[in-house]
Amino acid sequence: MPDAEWLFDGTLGILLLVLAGAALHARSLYAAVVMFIALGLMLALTWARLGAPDLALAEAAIGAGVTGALLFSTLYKAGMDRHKRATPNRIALLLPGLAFLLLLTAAWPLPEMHSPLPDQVMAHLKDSGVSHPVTAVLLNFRAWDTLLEVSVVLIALLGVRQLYPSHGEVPTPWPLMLAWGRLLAPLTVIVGGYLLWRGTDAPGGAFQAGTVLAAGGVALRLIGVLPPLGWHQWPVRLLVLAGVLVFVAVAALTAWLGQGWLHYPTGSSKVLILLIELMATASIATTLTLLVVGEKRELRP
Amino acid sequence: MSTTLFYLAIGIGLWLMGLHGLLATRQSIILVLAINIMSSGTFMVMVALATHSDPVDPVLQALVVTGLVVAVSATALALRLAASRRRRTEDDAT
Amino acid sequence: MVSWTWLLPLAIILSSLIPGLLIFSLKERQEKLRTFLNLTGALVKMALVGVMLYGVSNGVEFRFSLPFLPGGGLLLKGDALSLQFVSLSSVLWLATTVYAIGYLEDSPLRSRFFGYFSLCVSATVGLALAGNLVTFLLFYELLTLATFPLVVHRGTKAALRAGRVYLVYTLAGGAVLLMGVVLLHTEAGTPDFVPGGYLSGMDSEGNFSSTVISGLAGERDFTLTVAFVLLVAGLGVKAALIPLHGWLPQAMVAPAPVSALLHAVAVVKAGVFGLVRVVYDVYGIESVRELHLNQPLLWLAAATIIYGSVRALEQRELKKRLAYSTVSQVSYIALGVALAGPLAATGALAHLVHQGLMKVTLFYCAGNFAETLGVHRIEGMNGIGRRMPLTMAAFTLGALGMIGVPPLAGFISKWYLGLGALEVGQDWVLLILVASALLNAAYFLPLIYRGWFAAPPDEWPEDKRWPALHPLLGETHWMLLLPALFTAVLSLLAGLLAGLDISPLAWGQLIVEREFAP
Amino acid sequence: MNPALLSLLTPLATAILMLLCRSRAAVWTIAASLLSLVAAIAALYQVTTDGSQLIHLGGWESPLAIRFRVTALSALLLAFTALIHLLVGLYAARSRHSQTRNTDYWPLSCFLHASLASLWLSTDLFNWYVILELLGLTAVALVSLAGTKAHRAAFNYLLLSLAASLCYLLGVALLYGRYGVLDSLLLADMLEADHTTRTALLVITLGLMLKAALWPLHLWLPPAHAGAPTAVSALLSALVVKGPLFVLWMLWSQVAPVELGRQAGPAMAAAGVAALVSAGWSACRTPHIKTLVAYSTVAQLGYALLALGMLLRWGVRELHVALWLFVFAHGLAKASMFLAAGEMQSTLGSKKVSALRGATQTVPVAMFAFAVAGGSLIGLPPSGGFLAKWVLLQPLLLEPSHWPWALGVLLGTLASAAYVFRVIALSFDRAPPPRPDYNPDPVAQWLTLLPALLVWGMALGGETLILWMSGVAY
Repeated sequence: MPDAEWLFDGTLGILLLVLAGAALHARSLYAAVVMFIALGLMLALTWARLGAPDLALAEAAIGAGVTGALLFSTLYKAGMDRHKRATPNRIALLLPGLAFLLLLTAAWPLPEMHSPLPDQVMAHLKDSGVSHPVTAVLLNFRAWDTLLEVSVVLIALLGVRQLYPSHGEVPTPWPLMLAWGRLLAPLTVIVGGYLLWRGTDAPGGAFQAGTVLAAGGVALRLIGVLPPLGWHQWPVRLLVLAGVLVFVAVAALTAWLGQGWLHYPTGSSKVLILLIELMATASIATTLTLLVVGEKRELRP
Repeated sequence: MSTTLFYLAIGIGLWLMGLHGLLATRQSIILVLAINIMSSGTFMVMVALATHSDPVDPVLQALVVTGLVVAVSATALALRLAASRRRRTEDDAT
Repeated sequence: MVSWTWLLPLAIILSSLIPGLLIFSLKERQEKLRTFLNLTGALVKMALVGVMLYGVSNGVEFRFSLPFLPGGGLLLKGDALSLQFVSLSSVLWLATTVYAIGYLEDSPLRSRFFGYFSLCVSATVGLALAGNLVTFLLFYELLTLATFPLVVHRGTKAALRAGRVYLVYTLAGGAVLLMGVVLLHTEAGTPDFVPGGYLSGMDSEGNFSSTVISGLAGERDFTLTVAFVLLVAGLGVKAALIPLHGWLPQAMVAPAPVSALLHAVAVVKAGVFGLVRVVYDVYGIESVRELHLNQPLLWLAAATIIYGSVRALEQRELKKRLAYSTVSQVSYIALGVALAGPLAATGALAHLVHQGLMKVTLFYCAGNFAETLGVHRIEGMNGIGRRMPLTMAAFTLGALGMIGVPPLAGFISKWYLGLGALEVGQDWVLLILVASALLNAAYFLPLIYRGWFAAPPDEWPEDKRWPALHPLLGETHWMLLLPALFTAVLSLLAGLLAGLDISPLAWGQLIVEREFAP
Repeated sequence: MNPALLSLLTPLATAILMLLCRSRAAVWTIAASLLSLVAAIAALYQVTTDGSQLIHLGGWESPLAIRFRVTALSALLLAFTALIHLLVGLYAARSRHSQTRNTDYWPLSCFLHASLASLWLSTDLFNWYVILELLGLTAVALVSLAGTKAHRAAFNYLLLSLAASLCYLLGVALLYGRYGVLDSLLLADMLEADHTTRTALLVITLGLMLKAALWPLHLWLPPAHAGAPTAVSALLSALVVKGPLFVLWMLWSQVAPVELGRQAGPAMAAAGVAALVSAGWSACRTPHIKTLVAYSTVAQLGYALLALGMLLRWGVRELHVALWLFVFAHGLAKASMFLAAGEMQSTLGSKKVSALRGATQTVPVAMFAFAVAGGSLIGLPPSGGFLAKWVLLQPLLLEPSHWPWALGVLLGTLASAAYVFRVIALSFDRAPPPRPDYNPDPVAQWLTLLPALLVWGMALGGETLILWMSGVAY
């Protein structure tokens, strides 16, 4: 049914653009953020439509979930709702218009092109230790990218640590929220663990799992079950750093004793990848929780 | 016009919308949203490109996962900076 | 003998550089140590220069090189021309150091002053010993940097303004010079300076050919001409050729020893010395003539001579008058170079030394008047000879020399310049020389008249007295008086004994023989 | 282990361990920089004896995995990065004014070091994207160490850096869509001058120019670099802006089709000259010391851009040498200049240029460091800056038709002389009576002088350096 497909694609595409425009030009910041989160959900839908379930999961968890939480907490903390609407700027309109034509003509021939990489990934998949190609790329073929990416998450936390602390204490939770939170938290652990495990042979993986766990962590913190988390607590630091630490240790050891930088020894690929994923999940979960709920101020008292 | 090309166009459109937002506004939260829209556009271009191989190109998917995580980290930092910057301007005013 | 010859050029530079760096680290009150370092450096340098003079006249080659740029290393070389300049600067450095110690007694920031003072002399000597254009450029820029703190030393508004003007001119000049040097380097590399000019010995492909001056191709001519213009423009700033002379009169606000150094030894001379190097040892007389470049340079020099003298006549402030006089007098050297004949060249090279000796005397005296009696302007000089006869006598010697009264030093150089002009058939230059001499007389004779014959005022603006070494020398501080007398006597001797083998004139003839050798 | 990898691993591992053990020890950072420097020198030695080498990460073959390439240049850049970190670390550890006490400066600077090291080694377009993000976020975190007053600059820096990365990423996506590989060395043989490639390169170039603060996309740099803590300013100006420049150079000189380079070259060179003049002018006008130094960075990057543009236009080999000599000389000189400016500003208690009145008397050594570093920026002989300018000028002066570009260099020289001497002239004024809290630290001042002395020392081995750099493969 090509017509129905076109209808779906067309609606989705237009909806995406409209939501983006609405987020940028909404009358209040609150509305803008809501539009943006809706945009995130539509994007997740789009990824699913385009046959990328890993991304759909990641987008739902990271793009819509974490970013939304961050946006709302910023709005709440900074008490911002005054918003001057963007003044129509002729350059701001004209420039993208011209650029659109340029980029579109550049992209025009691309659907005809083919890349040798997917075939190579498939050819080497069995040597990689995992059976899901995306995970193989992330944690084996291009593991160095992933190592740096885990560092990026860490740096974001370090950067936030240098700023003002988040405002005040967590508000007293409602009873209903308490109940929900207690129910939600174990659920997130189960879902996260499942996503992580499944990641080796089907969509899912460290980032998605970490994000889901972080959601649980945030919920627990909000209802006051979790104590305030702080950088000064060594378990917290260890959790935050575990991903990078293990990753770098593996890289160093493979380079020093093994065959080369991040060249996993034959046979132990799966174990190493699982270890790294596990640690990365813990780190991402802790880091994101800290990023959203903030931590006690300790620098520059 | 194939599906791939359609989503490429949408991706470019989103990217440019983000760029437009960056140029047109001074509100820090909106600026962060604009950046995020821009990155979504980029990712959509990448995912659309991924569909023209069968099965869907795992390399591009992996790159987008990496990109998403980078984007969310940067957003977290940007939002906290925006809040802190705002507080400072308020401190100055009082 | 061979083992130490490479060391000597370096040692000559270090003999002032090391004391200079040490002086920076001294405390303000360590006066004795500072003086000791200064004088030791100056004396050691003179001794080393003496050794080198002896060596060069016996044909020993002094050469120190260090790889620095591909095809243009750092090269220090002692040849006859460099020694002319090195000897001048080392002798005058000693005199000026003594003078400066007396002049700056009890003033603040002396460590800084003497530190830069030594650096300035090191740069000058390095520039004189430079064996190729890159090395020359290097020391030329260092000289700018070392002199700037001296110009602004007083830290007054006027001094800072003058310093800024000085920087604008000299840094722009340095940048233009750099362009010229690089342009020439792309055309011909940067070989050592060669008497007769290395470009004259090259064919259009840039190879040295055995047949001197083969045909220079058209584009190469154009490049060489542009490079020459850039080099002359860059050097002309320090040599104060019009219209690039604007910084010199302003720099007068510097303390008197600095002015003496700027005018007689370091900055202005560095510019002219560079001109000599470029015309003789880079292009060679033949090439310059062939490219028709000497005639414009000649006009420029002649115009500067007349312009400087006319402006000097207008000035009512003594140091300003002397400054414009420098603009005029230094161009005699450029004139001699541009005339491109052996006699004129001899005159120019002799004038390099003569002008230095005379001008430094005049500045010492002007400084003495200002320091002792507070006299800055020409009107204040009435009867000053009665209060300060020795200083006024030195001043008179210097001024008469400048006018060119025989048998003083200035006469010798002007005589040779005149003969040189006739030799190459540029008779109109004689008119310039005569006109300039008349103008010189017009602005110097009234000073001499006022000093000796006009009635002194009832009271001097200020009247300082220092404990005298000897009753005869009691008119001012002995450290201010002796250098002035010393250089005045030297300038007298340079004229009287011009026929001797050791005179500046004879040395100039030696250089010219080598330059114009077929 | 390969010494180049060791040079990268050392700061990375040190940063993590420092965070874990909650030690902000300067000693560890300095030791790590030193070790990294030694490893980089070993890598340099290895490369010069055995030739450049490729490291396949994870042992996979090239289109599939990321490759590292150790060339003479990347080894040199590794050594340079470690050296600058070492010098700045020494100052930061000693000075009271480095604003590094009780903050995460040390681990963050180690991360900065590690990300730069991986940038020099990598050859993968997407890997560069991640590194550029890492670099940008680390730099922003470091800028925000200066406290709330720097947050506005940090925020703008972050936004522009992100936008630039996204420009870059879009271009990379287009290139991947067109050619199907991400490895720049493989792309080098594949690229054709078609519309897609052209557009992709345009978008990438714009992104990188924004990140490297190349004129006219430089406006974010002065507030960010001037507002950062002193040691951070030095690192940012000396190293961080060079990262995107490296990628730009790699892409255009190694990957892009020659005819595209020919077309783009003059535009880049013109932007370079414009940077020299306009940023030089701004530096002469600004009332703040560190802003002056920051504008000088923008201006000096103009030289690099000019060299790159001319390189693309004419393909003259010497211009590679000129470009990288500029980078090295500017890095050392600028580190010294920022440290000196920061030290003087803190000792004298004012951010204004006018506060430097009489600085030769109140903070003599720091002022001397400023002047010495400035001399190299102007290109006075015999400094590293002079070497670079010498190599740059030769091809420019070779043909009369190229001379207008040489005029650009002349203007740049004059502009830099103007802003450097603007400060120096003021410092020779008579000093006002010192403030009550005036308490200079001579040792810290000497440490600011160290990089400047090294840049002048570069000239001592100038001939060897230039000949060696002309000889190595690019």
